[in-house]
Amino acid sequence: MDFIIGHYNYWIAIFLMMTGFYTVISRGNLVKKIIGLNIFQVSVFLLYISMSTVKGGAAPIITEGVKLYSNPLPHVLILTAIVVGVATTALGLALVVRIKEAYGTIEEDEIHQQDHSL
Amino acid sequence: MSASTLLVVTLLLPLLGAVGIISARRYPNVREGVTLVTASLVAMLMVVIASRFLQGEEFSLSIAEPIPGISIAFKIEPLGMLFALVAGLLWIVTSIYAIGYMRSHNEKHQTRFYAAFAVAISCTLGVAFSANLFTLFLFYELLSLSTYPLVTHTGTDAAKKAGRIYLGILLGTSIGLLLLAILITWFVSGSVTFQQGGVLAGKLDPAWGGLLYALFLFGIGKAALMPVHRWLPAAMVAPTPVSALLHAVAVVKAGVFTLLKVTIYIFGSDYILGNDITGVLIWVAAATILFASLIAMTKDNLKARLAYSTISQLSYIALGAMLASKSGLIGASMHIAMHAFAKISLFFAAGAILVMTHKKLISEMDGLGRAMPVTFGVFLIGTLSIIGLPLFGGMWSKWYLGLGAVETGQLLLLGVLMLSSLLNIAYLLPIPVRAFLSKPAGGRHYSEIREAPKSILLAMMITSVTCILLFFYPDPFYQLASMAAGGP
Amino acid sequence: MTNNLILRVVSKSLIPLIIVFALYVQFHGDYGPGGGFQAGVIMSAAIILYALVFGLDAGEQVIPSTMLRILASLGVLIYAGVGVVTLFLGGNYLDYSVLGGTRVAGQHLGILLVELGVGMTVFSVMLIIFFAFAGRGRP
Amino acid sequence: MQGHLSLLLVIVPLIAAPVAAILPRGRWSWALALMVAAICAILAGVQLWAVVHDGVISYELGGWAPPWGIEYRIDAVNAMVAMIVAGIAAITLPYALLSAEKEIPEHQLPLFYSAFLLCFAGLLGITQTGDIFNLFVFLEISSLSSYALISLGQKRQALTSAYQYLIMGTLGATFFLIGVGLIYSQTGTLNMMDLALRLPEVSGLKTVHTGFAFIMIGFALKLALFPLHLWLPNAYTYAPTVITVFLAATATKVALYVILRVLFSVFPLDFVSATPTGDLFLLSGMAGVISASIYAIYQVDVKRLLAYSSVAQIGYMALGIGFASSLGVTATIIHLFNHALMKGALFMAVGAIIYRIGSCHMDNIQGLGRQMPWTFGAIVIGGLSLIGVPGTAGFISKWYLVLAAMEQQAWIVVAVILIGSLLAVVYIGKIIEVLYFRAATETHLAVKEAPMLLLAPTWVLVIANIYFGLNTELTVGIAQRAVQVLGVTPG
Amino acid sequence: MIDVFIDVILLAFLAITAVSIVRMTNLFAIIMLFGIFSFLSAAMFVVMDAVDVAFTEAAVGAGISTVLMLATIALTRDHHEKASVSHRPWLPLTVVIVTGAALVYGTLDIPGFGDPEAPAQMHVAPYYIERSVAETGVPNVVTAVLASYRGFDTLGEVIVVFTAGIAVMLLIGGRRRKSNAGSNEGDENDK
Repeated sequence: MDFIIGHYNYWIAIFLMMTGFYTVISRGNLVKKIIGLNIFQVSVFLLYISMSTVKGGAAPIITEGVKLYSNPLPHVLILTAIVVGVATTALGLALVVRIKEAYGTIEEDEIHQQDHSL
Repeated sequence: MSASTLLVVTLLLPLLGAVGIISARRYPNVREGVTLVTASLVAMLMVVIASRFLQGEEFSLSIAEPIPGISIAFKIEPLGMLFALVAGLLWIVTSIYAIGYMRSHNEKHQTRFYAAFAVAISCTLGVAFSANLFTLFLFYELLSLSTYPLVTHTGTDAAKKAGRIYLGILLGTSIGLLLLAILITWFVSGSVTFQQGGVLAGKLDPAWGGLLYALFLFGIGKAALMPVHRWLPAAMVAPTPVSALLHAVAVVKAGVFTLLKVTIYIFGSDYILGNDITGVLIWVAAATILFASLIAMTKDNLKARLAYSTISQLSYIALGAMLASKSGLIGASMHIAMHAFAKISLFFAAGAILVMTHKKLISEMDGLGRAMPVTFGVFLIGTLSIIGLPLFGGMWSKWYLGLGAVETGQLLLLGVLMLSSLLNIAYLLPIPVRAFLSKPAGGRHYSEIREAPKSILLAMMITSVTCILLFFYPDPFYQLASMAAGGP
Repeated sequence: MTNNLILRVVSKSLIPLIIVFALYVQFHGDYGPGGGFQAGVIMSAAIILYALVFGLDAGEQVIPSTMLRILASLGVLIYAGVGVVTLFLGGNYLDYSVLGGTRVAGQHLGILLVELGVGMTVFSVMLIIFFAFAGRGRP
Repeated sequence: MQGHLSLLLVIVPLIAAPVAAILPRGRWSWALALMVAAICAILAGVQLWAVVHDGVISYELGGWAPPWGIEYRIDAVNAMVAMIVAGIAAITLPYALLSAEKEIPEHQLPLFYSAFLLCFAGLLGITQTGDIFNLFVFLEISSLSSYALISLGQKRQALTSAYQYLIMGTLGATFFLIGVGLIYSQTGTLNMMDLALRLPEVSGLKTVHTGFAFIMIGFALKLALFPLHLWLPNAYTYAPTVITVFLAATATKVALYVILRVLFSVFPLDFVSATPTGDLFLLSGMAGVISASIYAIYQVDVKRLLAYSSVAQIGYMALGIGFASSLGVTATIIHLFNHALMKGALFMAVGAIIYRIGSCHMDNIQGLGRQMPWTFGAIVIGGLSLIGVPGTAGFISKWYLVLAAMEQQAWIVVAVILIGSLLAVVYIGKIIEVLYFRAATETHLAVKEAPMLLLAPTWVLVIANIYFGLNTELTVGIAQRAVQVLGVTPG
Repeated sequence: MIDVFIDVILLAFLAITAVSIVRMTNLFAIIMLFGIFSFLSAAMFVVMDAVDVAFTEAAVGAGISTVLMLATIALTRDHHEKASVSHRPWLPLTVVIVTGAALVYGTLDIPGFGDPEAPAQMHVAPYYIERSVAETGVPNVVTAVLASYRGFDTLGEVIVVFTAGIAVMLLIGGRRRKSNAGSNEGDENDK
């Protein structure tokens, strides 16, 4: 029981990751792929933060009388990772816009048809 | 000039020639001039080097060492000297012939032809002088590549197909088997340098020795042993001078030469004899001799017949190599030279006939002899030398091969040799005979047909006369051959 | 919707507040949650809101795109520049300690500066991206 | 002081990038980029020299001692890779001027060169850093910029290829992130050397195994290791020529470096050898060599053909890793270097053709070899090197690789390598025959040889191919040094 | 216990949102759900005492990303995903299941949630908490680590943002060109 209490957090995070991952590799809609990618990444962030939490620990802002803080390092890493994530998203969406302009669709298989029907 | 400089010059000269040829592409006469000058210079250099070498001078040179222990280096030893001498002397003759042929046949892309030819010669010399397997392999490959444009010269689809077979088999066997063999040699013996007595003795379990030798035997596609002989008949689409280069001067000879080198300087005859490495493989050569001769008989196309004759003749050399006895090796080495002069005469003649009469088929050549006595005279001499009758150089090599067979007690092989000589008679002799004696088909006369142009005639005469001279003066070839075979 | 009076009035009064909040987040990052990145995002949100309400062209007039490009580069240069300065002051790259009289003072100043750089770049890049997407749609 | 050098190697292009972005003219940005690349090449050279002579360089960023701060840690391995990246960049940029002006609209050139510098800086950052998360950050810098650069290709497929690469690349990076997280959760550190110290005691844990697997998969994606290579052919085919040259010669090499680093210096050897990693690399290597080479034979677009051959070449490198013997890894590192040379030269030569006729489709380039002899020569020599003909750099790598295979008695691998070379003969022969032995179409009879500015860089690489085929003191010497540093057990 | 309760509730909501995102095909709704998803995860971060992360996630995930996605579908003008189950679903499914299984396997001997003795909490992190105020004078440890101890990462982060800006300008900066250059000519060379 303790084991489950201690781990369900990770497992749900993993479940979320996999839903995102699945969306990326199974869906043909370019926008949806990117949304999936975002879900994947956010869930990875959850995993990290789960690793950083300390029971009874406070947010890592030093204040009088507080002894226990949660681990600041993963927070920093994830802050960076979030930024990387949004940068990727912006770039990906920009590509989608251009693809739409060039092909008139954002469905993968239709694009393939166009390229190979040539 | 110091020994090493002489070596460098010899290797670079043909390349410079190629550059000159390309830069003179606008002026055919200058271009051919360059070819002739370069060729004769090379020939002279060969003679000079040979004489100084026979006086016991050391020629060696190392350029680079890409991998510790494996260097691009040259060192002249008797066998290489013999091969280089043949190639160097025949280049000039071939060039003389080529000029006449290419012009009267007005071929395209003559510049590319002469340039590639020169490069090919340079690679051949590289093969001849190489001091280790690595260098030899390098130039062996370069030779295949530089002769590719010559084989596909006419640019027809047939030529392209031939070219593909040519490169396909030669590169395929060399990369797939020869390179592997070299790697294994290096792996077991830690050396790929040619040295008297070989490098494998004591390093390689004889059980594996046979396998390795087989890798070499079939890896050296240029030696055209069956079943890797297909490229040679395919390549006959090329212009006659190219065939001369392939069959006599450079390519196939480079093949059998490599085989001899490997036998003598990598395996070492003692190792082979001591462990009966080639006991089985030798029959591949024997079989090739006979089958090739039989196939030759069935060919009506003159060039094709000559091609198969070459295949069987090459196997003489392979056989001699695998006998690995002193006489056998001498015979094999000498046959490089003897066959070269004989076969080149035959091809020259064939080319002359083609140029003047546009006839390819033997059956159409009845009675031509009266119209072209010189040409067929040359053909006859070549034939007799191939057969190996006395009065012709070809006799010596066969003689020693026979001795070799006897030495090693392989009387059956002696039988093979004799049988094949009979076959030679059967598929070569009829050609000149019918040309001279029997009447032209349909009883018409070849009054309109004349002899080939001067330069062609000249070239043919030189080679055929040499065939005879070689009977009376087999030195220096004999001397070199016996030195190579490790004798006095 | 650009001619919806209430919206205009509300946003007119809202935007300054957002900007103030952004500045607070920017400079209070040392003590509370927040910092250059969040501040940049919020600040850009203010402009985006403005552009949404008063139209894209109005938005672009507030900050022309060349300006944005320069700001974005400037932010990076400030951050990297701080590092270069520390190099010249004999420290390792981004070792702020050498910037001030005391280690701590130096660190404090350094952190302030780089957060500023972060804020600038994030702010302007967010706007660049927004204007790029929004501008693409125009006839 | 050397520390500062190693730092500047990354910082100079990093600072130059924003400047390049705000310069008004394409040519100014180009000049800046060229200058930066030249400086970096020199710095990388000095760094390599320093490392080889006085050992490892360590530099504490922000003056914080590792593992609390980020550390730059340079030994023979990454010094060599940095040298490749910087050198290739310095050779590519002169080539870029004309090629890019032809393929990229003028008003985009400043941004183009800015992105190029960012990609360059990112790759250098990956090689230099000793901190596994910092590595992730710079990985993303190089990746994002390369997505953008690829999307600038002239055909619309460039967009889709860039998108495909973006998805694959981001998945790879996220996998890597997951792996790092799991490892961190058991070691509490991100510094590679520190990890190497602390991993042995926890190497039994499932978490560590999973983390290791995810890091490997993540970078296998980046490396385009068969069968995760699907993004590579498209990306290389449709990207602007300059970018293809640069990425083909550097990006995969850097990814390979990371794999080597993680495999041999971060994780303990007994841990790795306990996992099936080696065999997996062997399998994927063999499959990659054969299948990709066969694919290459059937391509009709020369750029795409070369792209598939790149996948095959990556397979060779994987084989070397798979043996996990010092000889094998030596071979891999040598090939890593040589392949940069040959692919750089080949793509540049092809680019010269594209520059002239705007295409490198087999039907359009017939007989061009006669019109463009120097370009053709470059392709021939580059091709020979790719095949592995003696006297070229390619032969050296193959030689060591085969010896490594023989050492392990892995005769199948030996066969695969030789077969791979034969297949290479076929696809190179195909290009050469089309270029030289087919008659040129009337329209192409007017085509001139490519301009000097394109030929010179190409031939620099071509000559390098021959030089490093004849003199291998540098390559082999450094490779063996690198293998010592990595601490691969002698086979 | 109460925080565990909140925890579970949030996670449950997250799971529900994620699944419905996978299942739905209306892009507009999907994007809205994604906004909610990242708000929920932001809340999750707060629960786990990661205030800065929460703040950023809210501003970026729920803010910027969502806006960009909306802008995109506004531009591409199709709000419906083709129900593209035509792709063999079993292949991705197996991949996902294998990956997930591997991860779960990996978590089996990861220290329990919130365990203060976990190695992650022991080695490097304590140093920051103990020394940051003394060394940098910044009470917000996250800011201290972000800007100073790992300041170089943050420089990299800024560069990433900058790169994104450059990339977007290269791709869709400026007005849309009438004919998408290169989209049509030259295509005859692709097959």
